[in-house]
Amino acid sequence: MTNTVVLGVIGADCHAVGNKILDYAFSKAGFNVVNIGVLSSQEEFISAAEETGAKAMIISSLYGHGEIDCRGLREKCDEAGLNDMLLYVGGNLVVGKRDWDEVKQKFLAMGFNRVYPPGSDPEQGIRDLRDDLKLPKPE
Amino acid sequence: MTNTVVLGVIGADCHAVGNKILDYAFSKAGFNVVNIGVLSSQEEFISAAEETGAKAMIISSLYGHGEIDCRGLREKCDEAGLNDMLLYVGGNLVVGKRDWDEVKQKFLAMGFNRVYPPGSDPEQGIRDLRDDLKLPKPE
Amino acid sequence: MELKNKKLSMDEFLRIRQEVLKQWPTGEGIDLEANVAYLKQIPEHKSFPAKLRWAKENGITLAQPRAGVALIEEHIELLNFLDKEGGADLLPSTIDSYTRQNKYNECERGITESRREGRSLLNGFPGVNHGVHGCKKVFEAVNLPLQARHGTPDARLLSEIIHAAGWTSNEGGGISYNIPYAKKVSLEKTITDWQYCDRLVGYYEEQGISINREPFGPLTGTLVPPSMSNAVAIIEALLAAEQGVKNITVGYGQCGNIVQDVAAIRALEEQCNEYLTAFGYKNVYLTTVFHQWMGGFPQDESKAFGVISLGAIAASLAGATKVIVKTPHEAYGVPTKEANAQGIRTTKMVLNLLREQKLPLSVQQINESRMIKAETQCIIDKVLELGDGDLAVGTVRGFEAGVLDIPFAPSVYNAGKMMPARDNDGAIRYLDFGNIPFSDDIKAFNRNKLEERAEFEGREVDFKMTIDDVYAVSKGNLIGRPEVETEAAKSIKKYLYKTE
Amino acid sequence: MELKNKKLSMDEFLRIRQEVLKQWPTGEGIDLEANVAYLKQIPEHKSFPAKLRWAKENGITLAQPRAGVALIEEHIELLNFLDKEGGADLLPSTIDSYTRQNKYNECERGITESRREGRSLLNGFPGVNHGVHGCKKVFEAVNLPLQARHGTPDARLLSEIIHAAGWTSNEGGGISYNIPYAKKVSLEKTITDWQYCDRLVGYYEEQGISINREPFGPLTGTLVPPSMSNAVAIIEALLAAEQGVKNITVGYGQCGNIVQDVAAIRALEEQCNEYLTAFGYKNVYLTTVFHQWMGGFPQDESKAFGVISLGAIAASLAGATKVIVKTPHEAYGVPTKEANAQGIRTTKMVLNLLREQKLPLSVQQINESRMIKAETQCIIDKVLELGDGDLAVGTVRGFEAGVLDIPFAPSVYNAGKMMPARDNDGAIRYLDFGNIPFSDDIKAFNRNKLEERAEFEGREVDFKMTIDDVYAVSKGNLIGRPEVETEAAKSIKKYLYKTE
Repeated sequence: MTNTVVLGVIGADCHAVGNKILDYAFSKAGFNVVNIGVLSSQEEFISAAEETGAKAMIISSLYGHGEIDCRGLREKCDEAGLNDMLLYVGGNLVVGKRDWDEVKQKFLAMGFNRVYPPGSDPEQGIRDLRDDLKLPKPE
Repeated sequence: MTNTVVLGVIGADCHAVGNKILDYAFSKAGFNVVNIGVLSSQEEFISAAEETGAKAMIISSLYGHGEIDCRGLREKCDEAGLNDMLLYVGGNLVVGKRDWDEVKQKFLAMGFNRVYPPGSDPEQGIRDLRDDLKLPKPE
Repeated sequence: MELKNKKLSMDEFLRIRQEVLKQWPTGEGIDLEANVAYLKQIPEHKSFPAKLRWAKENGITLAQPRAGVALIEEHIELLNFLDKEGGADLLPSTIDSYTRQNKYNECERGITESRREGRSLLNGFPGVNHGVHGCKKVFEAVNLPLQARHGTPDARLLSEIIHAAGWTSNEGGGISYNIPYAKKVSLEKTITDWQYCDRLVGYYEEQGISINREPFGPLTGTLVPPSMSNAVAIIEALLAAEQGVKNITVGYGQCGNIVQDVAAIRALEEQCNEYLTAFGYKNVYLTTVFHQWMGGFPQDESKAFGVISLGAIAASLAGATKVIVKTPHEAYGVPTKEANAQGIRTTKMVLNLLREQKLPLSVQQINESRMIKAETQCIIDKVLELGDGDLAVGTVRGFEAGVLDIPFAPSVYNAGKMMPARDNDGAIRYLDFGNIPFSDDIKAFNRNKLEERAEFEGREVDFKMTIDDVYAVSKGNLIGRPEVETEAAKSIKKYLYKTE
Repeated sequence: MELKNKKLSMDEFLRIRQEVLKQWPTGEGIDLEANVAYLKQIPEHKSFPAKLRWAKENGITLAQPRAGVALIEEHIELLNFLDKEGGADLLPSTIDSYTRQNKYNECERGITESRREGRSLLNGFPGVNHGVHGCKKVFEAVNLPLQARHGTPDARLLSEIIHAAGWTSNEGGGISYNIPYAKKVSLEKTITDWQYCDRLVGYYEEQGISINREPFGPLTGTLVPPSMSNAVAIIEALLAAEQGVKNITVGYGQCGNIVQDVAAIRALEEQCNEYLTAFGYKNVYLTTVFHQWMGGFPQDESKAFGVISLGAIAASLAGATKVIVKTPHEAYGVPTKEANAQGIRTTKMVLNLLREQKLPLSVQQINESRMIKAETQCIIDKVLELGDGDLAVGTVRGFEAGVLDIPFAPSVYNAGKMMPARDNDGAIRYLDFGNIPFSDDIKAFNRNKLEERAEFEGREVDFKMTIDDVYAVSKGNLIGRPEVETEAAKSIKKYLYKTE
């Protein structure tokens, strides 16, 4: 069975480069990537997950408003019955330079399973997703 | 009558560029320039002035030790009977960045007639020397 | 209304105009004749076209920063700081993201909150909300020509307002402010809307007032092959000229290989002039703009100064008419005004040192230039063919067909099938051609160049190269060398990463 | 002893050596055989010749700072900071001014006072006073090859000490560490003394230990025409080779015109190799060093970063083996270690971005290279003629005759009759030939170039140009344009000084 993930850039953010690269990397790693692209709302993430039976959302935010844009997503997932949805988020999540641990704790508290700083290697996310989904290690 | 000036770089300083340019500028302005060059001691300035009947010493210091190198020059001139000698000094006179007014006052107190910051135009020195020697303005 | 590359009649223009001016209250009562009178009395040193012409005639490269904040007084202070402390030659007003999306209500909130908090909560200057009065206040408080720089798919009202306020240049175009900046806005819509912006400038030209238009050259700023961005720039220049625009600055974003950069911007100017002539557009005064590195920057400011300087040097050696300046804060987002001025001063120092110097012609540059022109021509020819001779229609169909294809663009109207990568000298080549209709010679040239690199690195020509290249500059290199590699590459990598 | 360009016999060498080692107590007991044993076990990554060879073979330009303080521990900390935080590829130890004058008593006081005050009161590392033990401590505490950089007319004892301590490179030469650094020291003396330094290196070569020697290329660093500094560098390379030196780095200081800079350093390497071959010196491994701008720097740090970057770019495009790095504090004298590291990081960023790129050959560069080589040959031919075939004797007579003549040099043994100035492209030309024996063609070429500038500026070819050029870079330009000028120059000046 193929594992489906929803990939997108949340909010009013049109940074597409990282999105294309995550698409490539997760697809190549064997996931079925449903890429809803840039400028995507929470609602668009949820309906894409509902329609495709996705097990995880891979969310990017590069323009600094990630905190506002991601608030309440876990609750909306629960309401929609997407109870075990894995929520991954990464990028420049807040405005300006801030302590990374603080940022990470904030997003973990918001119900995210994994939080990545800017410049993270997509391979790390893929390894984490394999672990979280209890998939066998690739050869 | 030609007015003679002694020109040189004082102390253990071998910066020759400004020296050559001052030589050119003062010569062109009609002064008889006795250039004793770089690495010159107070004694060398004084004997050059004695030998040539110079009316002024134009002293450069670029390496930051100007304060030590110039100390006591006025007194030595007086001892040698060079009582009305005009003493001009300019360059990077002290180590590091310091308030210019403070530096200037220090050198005026040491008996210098004119004190110039780094990057001064030679023409300014020439105008001042003409004034101090009460020479007519050039056409 | 059917899309067509044809100058809007004055009647059509005025009909659309009535709707445009209603989009927000500040549009009310903007009077073209009054604007003409105002624009006619602008002194020459504040006219964008005049300064560009002077620079081009004297072989000077001008420096222009990006900058914009929410409130008028703070924006004026910022611009004058960049003039006085930075030495900027041309001033910008970078427009905020809400205005770009025509969300003027949100701008209003942003302005109110910025006043309350005493700092800008918008990432640019909300020109529409400040209206002609506010934009004029800015223009009259600065001493240099002023340009709007944004990323607005529908910039019609904004264009009306800024030109009425004496801003004599506007950046953008129906392709370059859509494909890299929007997700679902159709090209029919943006080309039509930018025809309006261009027709407005054409109207002023008819009244004897010269206003500059600048297609946005770098597009996504991420490994765009020169021929692709040149094709888009030339198409937008032709679309603008059709509407009566007479002063155009075509742009190009630094790739990083100096020979390719110089060849590309020179080819752009030459080929654009050729197309303008071939299409029968006379008396168009063409200049060029070179954008310093638009991709990811290193976080370290000393390294950023190196990237900025290299961009300034390439712009200067290429003889670009102006250069858009980055700042040492680039990796962190919006810079302070001090950092912005630093970037300008570094750039100006380099421009001054190299003022008398251009890159001398070499065999390499001639070949690079020929290849860029040949590739560009393939693309434009096919676009015209698809449009049955109509450039606007051909552009829409060209994107549908993937003949025009911008790497890493967010728009759903972009095919995204073409993939670029650097060759072994750092020049950007086509890795996957997608549907771009190149001749076999051109395809072979690109493939061979990438195979040279692949052999050197001991790996296959593959999208992994593209990914490695995207992040290379921010990691301190031009080319994204692989993890596993040949002895030669390993030896060099040992050096490059010795302090990491 | 009569001056002669002839390899010192081992007996002569050892006889002089006894005197040299007595110059200061730290010379006592330095044992050549023990040194050989020590030098043989130095790991390859700490050998200067090995790293240079690796760089040259891989087409890499290495970055090396200048740095030195009075005390050993602080000096080690400084060097490791420049390695770890700056990314230096090669380390220096800049030697203080007292040591350069062999005033070891004053060094001793400087060391004592530096200890007491907790800061360096010497402007470099007093290598002789610290002795082999101290210099070895430094060498063993760093992880890169180490070189002494100074300006010492008589560096015999210093050379003995540093090489004994594992430092595998020494900068200097009988001309380049005399004419720009001394007032009344004869060339007979310094050439003889540097024959000793070279013979010492030759001895180690005979024992199978490679040590690098680097004539100091930039000389006075002030508008030195490339052919004059190239002539001196080639003469010093030949003098060193005669004494058995096998690893030589010839140097060149940035002029500012990229084509001239690239042509000059490439010409230097080619022509030096030709002379080495013609003189019968086999197996000399030649590399090059490019010095970033040695003249006055702008005070503003952003502008300084621009100057530094331009130097890094020219070095890289020229393919120099290493580049000597300036810092953003250059205008203020000795930099902090942080500023020093910043200069290296900016430089390394540029070097990494341009690693794969060299300046492609152009007609302009070929012509420039031919002219530099022709001028250089005129000078060296005449020097040989004056010396009746002996290069050392010819050098002394060459300076007496003004055939070798360095602008703005302090030495009384330098004629100072030649005057340089920039042409209208910023390249350095001969304004007043003094007694330099150029052919009529060469003279006409130089004159025409300067007349082009004079016409542009609306003034005569005159020493005033030279003066204006000396201060131009620190004021923000390459060429010193005059106060009164033609319309064209005025128009450009209006731009250049608009923010002044």
